[in-house]
Amino acid sequence: DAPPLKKKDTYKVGFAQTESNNPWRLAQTASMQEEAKKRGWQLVYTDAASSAAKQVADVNSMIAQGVDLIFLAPREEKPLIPAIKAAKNAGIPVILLDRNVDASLAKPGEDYVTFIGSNFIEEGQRVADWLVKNANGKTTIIELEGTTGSSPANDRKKGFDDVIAKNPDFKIVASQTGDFARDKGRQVAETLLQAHPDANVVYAHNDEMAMGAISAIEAAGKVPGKDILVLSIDGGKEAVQAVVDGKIAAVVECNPRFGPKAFDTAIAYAAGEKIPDKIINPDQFYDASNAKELLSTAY
Amino acid sequence: MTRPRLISLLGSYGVVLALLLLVLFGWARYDYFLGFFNITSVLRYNSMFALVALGMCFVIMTGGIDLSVGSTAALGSVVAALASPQGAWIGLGAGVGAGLCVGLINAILVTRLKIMPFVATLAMMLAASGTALLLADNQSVSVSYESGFTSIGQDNFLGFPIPAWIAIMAYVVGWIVVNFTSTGRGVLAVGGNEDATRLMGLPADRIKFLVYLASGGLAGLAGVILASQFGAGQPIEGVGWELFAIAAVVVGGTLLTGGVGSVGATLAGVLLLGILFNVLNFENGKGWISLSAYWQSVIRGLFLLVVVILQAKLSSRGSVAVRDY
Amino acid sequence: MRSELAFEMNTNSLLSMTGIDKRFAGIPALAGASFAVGRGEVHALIGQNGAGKSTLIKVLTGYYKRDAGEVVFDGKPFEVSSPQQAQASGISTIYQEINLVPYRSITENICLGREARRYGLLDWKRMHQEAEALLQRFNVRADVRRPLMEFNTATQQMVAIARAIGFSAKLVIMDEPTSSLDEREVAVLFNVIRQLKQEGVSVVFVSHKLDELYEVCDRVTIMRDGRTVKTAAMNEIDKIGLVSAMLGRAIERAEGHATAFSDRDEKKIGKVLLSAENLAINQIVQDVSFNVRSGEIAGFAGLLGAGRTETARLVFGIDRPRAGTMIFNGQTFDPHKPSDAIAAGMGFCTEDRKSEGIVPDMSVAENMMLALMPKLSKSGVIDDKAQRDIVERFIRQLGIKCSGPDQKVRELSGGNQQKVLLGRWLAMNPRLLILDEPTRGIDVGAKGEIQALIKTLADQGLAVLMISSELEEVIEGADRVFVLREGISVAEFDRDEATEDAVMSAMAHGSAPTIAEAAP
Amino acid sequence: MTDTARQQLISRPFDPFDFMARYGTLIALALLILFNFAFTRNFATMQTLNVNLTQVCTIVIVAIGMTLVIATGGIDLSVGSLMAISGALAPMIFLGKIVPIDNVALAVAAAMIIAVGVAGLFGLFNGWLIARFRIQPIVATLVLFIAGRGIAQVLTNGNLQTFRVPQFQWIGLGRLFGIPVQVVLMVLLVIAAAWMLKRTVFGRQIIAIGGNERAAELSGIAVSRVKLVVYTISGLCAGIAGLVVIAINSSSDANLVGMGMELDAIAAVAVGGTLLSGGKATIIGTLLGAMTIQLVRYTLLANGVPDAAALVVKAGIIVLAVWIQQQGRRA
Ligand SMILES: Nc1ncnc2c1ncn2[C@@H]1O[C@H](COP(=O)(O)OP(=O)(O)OP(=O)(O)O)[C@@H](O)[C@H]1O
Ligand SMILES: Nc1ncnc2c1ncn2[C@@H]1O[C@H](COP(=O)(O)OP(=O)(O)OP(=O)(O)O)[C@@H](O)[C@H]1O
Ligand SMILES: O[C@@H]1[C@@H](O)[C@H](O)OC[C@H]1O
Ligand SMILES: [Mg+2]
Ligand SMILES: [Mg+2]
Repeated sequence: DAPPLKKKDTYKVGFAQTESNNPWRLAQTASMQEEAKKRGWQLVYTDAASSAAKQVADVNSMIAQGVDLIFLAPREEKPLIPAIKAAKNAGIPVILLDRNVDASLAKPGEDYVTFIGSNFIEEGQRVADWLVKNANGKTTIIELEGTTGSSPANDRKKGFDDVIAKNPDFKIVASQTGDFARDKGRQVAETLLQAHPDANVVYAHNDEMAMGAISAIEAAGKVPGKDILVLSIDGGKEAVQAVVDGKIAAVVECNPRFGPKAFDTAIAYAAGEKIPDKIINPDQFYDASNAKELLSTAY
Repeated sequence: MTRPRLISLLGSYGVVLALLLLVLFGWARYDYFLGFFNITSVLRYNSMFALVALGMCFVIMTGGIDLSVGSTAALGSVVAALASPQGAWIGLGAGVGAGLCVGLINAILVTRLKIMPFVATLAMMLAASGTALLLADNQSVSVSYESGFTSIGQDNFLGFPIPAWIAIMAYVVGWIVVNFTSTGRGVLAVGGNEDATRLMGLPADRIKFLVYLASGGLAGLAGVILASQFGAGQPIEGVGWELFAIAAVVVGGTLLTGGVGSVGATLAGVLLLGILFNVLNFENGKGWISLSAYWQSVIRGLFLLVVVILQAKLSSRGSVAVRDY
Repeated sequence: MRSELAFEMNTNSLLSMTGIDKRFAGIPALAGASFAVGRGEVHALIGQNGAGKSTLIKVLTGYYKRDAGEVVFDGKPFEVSSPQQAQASGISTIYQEINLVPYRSITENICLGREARRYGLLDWKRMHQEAEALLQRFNVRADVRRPLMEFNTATQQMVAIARAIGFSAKLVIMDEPTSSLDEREVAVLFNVIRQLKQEGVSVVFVSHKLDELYEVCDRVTIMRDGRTVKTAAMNEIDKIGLVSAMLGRAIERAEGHATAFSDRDEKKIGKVLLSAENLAINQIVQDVSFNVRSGEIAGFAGLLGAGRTETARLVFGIDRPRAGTMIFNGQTFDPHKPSDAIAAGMGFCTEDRKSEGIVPDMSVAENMMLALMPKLSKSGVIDDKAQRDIVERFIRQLGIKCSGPDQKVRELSGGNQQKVLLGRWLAMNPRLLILDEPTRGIDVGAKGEIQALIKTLADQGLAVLMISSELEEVIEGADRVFVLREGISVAEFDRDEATEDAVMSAMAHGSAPTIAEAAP
Repeated sequence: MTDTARQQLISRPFDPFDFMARYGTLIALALLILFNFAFTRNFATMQTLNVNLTQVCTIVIVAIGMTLVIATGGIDLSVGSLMAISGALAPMIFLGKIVPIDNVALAVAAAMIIAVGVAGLFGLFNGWLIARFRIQPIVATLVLFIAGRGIAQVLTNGNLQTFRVPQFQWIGLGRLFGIPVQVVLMVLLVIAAAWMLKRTVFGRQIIAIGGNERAAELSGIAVSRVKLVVYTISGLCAGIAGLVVIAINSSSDANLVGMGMELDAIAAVAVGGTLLSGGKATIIGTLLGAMTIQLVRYTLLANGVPDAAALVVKAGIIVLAVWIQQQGRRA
């Protein structure tokens, strides 16, 4: 079984972040830090700078410092397993945030307490499902992938592409990485729109690239939302505003505000409550029908 | 000992001094810093960088540079992971072999096609990374847990992490090669004055060839440890390793223009920079700088600045240290 | 026909090269050159700057690939593609530009390529001993563990020679080994050459100092414009004969003078321009005082390491003295960097042309204009026309052999590079010109021209501080000679007092009378 | 006719290697364009030109500074981080986060000048480390490579800054005589730098230092000062490029602006035919080099080459381009 957590007034917990190079990650970190401050817990924060290996080393340094519990946002499914095992051996419970680890190598309730987060594959599916229903004849798709090799990129592609494959009317004419970044997303979109003038849907794996794609569409003299549908994932405020403005057609939320739920889960675990294996965030889906009223609640 | 001699010694061992100071600082400031767990995990992790930096040190001593080490390690890890079901040794051989292949291409580009090392290895940095992604299908590749492959990275020998043993052995061999073999002296000579070395009748091209090959092989070995330590071949790992290695080598007093270098000081450089990350993590536990992760890079930059200025001041006063045995 | 000839040469010669062609970017450096060296023979190879001597040698050792021709060495056709192979086949070479590794120790520079081993590993102790022993043959005592760059040019040259001798070779090639040696060292070198000869080793000896050749050489081959124009026994040809063969025309030369510094008009010498008192920096320069007047050529004589170069560096602001004062043009002079000295009106032509002189990838014109450039510009923009005129004038005046002002300096022969550097400083029109070994590596013809030029400039009011290891150059050229010994200025001679004997004995034993008196 | 003039008249035979070295990058570029005409859909359009030119601008601007630095025998790894700093500072100023400025034009002007100026100062700092302490350039600039981005992140606390300020965004989105402003800016900078390198004393000094630093110093060149200026110019260029990037994107992200730019710029310089060992430089070459790399990127994307494979192809093309260059030099 996963190591227990003693009941105490206050804890020293670790939060091993993956990277800090995009607004989503920043929001997640901020949420964790705020929550720790609110509850008066000591937070040992590390940033793995996009390296799974460094993240393992980070977790090890938390173990060395003797934290009570570790919140881990694993960069990848497989390479973080040794970190989870090391924590378990040291008697420190681990709660996974936002990305999961390989289920065949580590089990919830046994090697770690639980996974709190979204399902990236499902996010891709939800976008695709929406498109299939609301395409209105727009069926030629350009896909802007996240950072090559990263799990949200792989999963969001898989979820989306699988649904599209079942609908022969739709065609993905180009799928290239935009590195989850606005500038790169824009440049890639500019090129792909030029090479595929018939494209009328852009599916971006995150908001940043979607915003870049909108610039590219406008620079090419087309109207986002009218000539070309833009679809995205994350659902930050800027993107939801774009939905309100009609520039983004639809966006699946992937809420980075993990703080409250993560800390509540830790307390519940210390209290001996039964924690489910997976706690899936109820993520919003924004489109023209609801964006305006939900704008204020977007992160 | 005369003063200039002392200063020149400090110049070459300044990095050792800095390392001692940093360790002392950590020991005084943090609980558990010198605990067994922390020491072994720092060594286990940094052994990869140590191997890569050793190869880099040799390349730099010839006046070259190898930017491809990071992606070569990534490629090595993927290949090793793919081969690991066949057995631990086969996985190891495959990973090192992949590294040697990249090293071989680097060597050919530099010595045969006469392409500047910076450009040649920059290109190979892209190519190795692309190949790793292609082989791995853009994802991490699980290693075999049955074949014993994971022992290489995760187990201990005589209470000490196996990767650390591997790194130490590599450094001992490297030290002997530099100081007690003609090839090693040739490495320094080529870096000191390639044209002269050629005219002196030394096989300059063969020496450079070997050096890039070695760097590739060591990066491949680091890749094997990466795969085995973390249980997966990781095509997108290794970003920035080359800069870490270059920094470690230079902090160790090796001249980037070649001709002067020290294997031992490179190891000290690796530990210095590696332990700095560890210290920063411990400092975060104190709650002072955890408010903003960004201060970490600022602090790391400043630290590098201080060490490098110190190095420069020390070594400009003493003359270049040449070892006399 | 041809093969017959080759066969004939095979039997009695160690090396024969025939019909050698070598072109650089289409321009021939060697055109049908031939060269033969007998066994146990010391063979001189001479010719004007750019005649192709160094190229011929580099073709032989495989550094350059020849375009045509045949080489037979030790009775077998000789095809090597690298100096390494040449060395392995028994040809050991000292190249013209000292080609060693400055960061590495003397031992390494001597032993690289034939290291002593023990249990498969390097045996440093033995290597140090070997290096020391080899240097001892040349009367050089130095800490062989120190990096080579800490030693002066002459010592480095000796190391290069020791290295080449250290290989048991059949043929030792020396491309201008004596240009940075003083007479004492040259004598030592010649002893070693004689020893080699006795051991049956052949030596090829390149030098512009024609007198030297008669001391050791058996035969001489003369090159001109990439061809070999004459081979003769040394005792069958006199100096005039050598020179006219080199230049390709008959010459009549005023006897009695070895240099072109014909009698100077002393009336043209003006007031003291630079005076230095008690300069000191470290062991190399401990106490040096001297002065130079406008229109005067002041010479520095001294043995190797006497501190002449180092003194010049102090004057030019490259290094800063620890003690002492300088007055230039009536004002206290304390340069912090070379540009201070240049601004004050000085020029400095260094002795180490490769590492301190030329910018190899720049053109002849750019190299020559490097110091003058700021003056020839309008608000920072280069005046190309004006520069071109000056450059072309100097190319003509100095007789620089190049394809034009735009040729890269690295492609010029050693002597011509030296002329470009002289041009750099002459173009500045300085008030004081420091010349450190100004005619090193320059052929007899050009040497005379350069010496005459220095004289003309001095006649026009230029003050010249000339350092030269060629005693006759100092004695005949200088109006006054300062002798330095172990970092101390020990003697000063006027033109008529400066006899060879007097100067030499001061160089060897002079003590500092002035200092001794001044000391409390 | 003088001797030398006569020798010059003796025409050299046509040397294909020399020709390749001289025009290698141009040939590579021409081949790429031909390939695209044949195989890439929708290539022969103004918009394609537009996309490529606007995308290559920032690399070229940074690579100009990099060319100068490399010509002195140095290298500047900090350019990407300096872009981030300038990109972080400018919006803080014109959005009035530091001190509120009412007049938009004034605020934008101040933002541009200060942001670029600060990047220049950091460049100066690089130069200072290199000239004063003789620290090897790759390490000296590694300091700001690491710390510089951190500084930009600390300034903004890592947050994305978004804005709509047309007066500022003019440099990224505006047009002058129908040509994108950034392209005009790039062309001006290229011309200025190329002219400077060829025709001015300063340009000559840069090359001399790269060719033989000691000889340059002994010829009276103020080596330290030249280096200070060169690294400052590199910083300024990076600062300008930072502004262009954020202007196009209507947002500034300290975490990502300029990421990886150092390698792109160095690759452009190398492909353009400038020796990385210094002592030689061609700004026009750098422009062509950057365009080649840009066009390779465009070609691979437009033809749907998978990203992983694209990396391998890109590597091959860089090697090929540099190899062609090198041919002439060896002969
Ligand atoms: N690498 C090169 N590229 C182009 N031209 C060259 C090169 N090396 C030599 N040359 C040319 O070949 C000719 C012969 O040069 P070489 O160095 O053999 O002369 P040298 O007889 O040794 O002269 P010196 O007495 O000045 O040393 C010269 O005209 C020189 O400019
Ligand atoms: N121990 C040393 N460390 C560093 N440099 C040295 C050392 N000894 C000599 N040198 C260098 O060697 C050069 C020659 O020195 P010096 O002025 O004593 O010789 P010199 O009288 O000009 O004789 P020559 O030029 O004929 O060899 C100088 O440039 C000096 O800096
Ligand atoms: O979109 C997000 C991406 O930007 C981040 O890197 O990982 C989590 C994702 O949801
Ligand atoms: Mg010569
Ligand atoms: Mg001297």
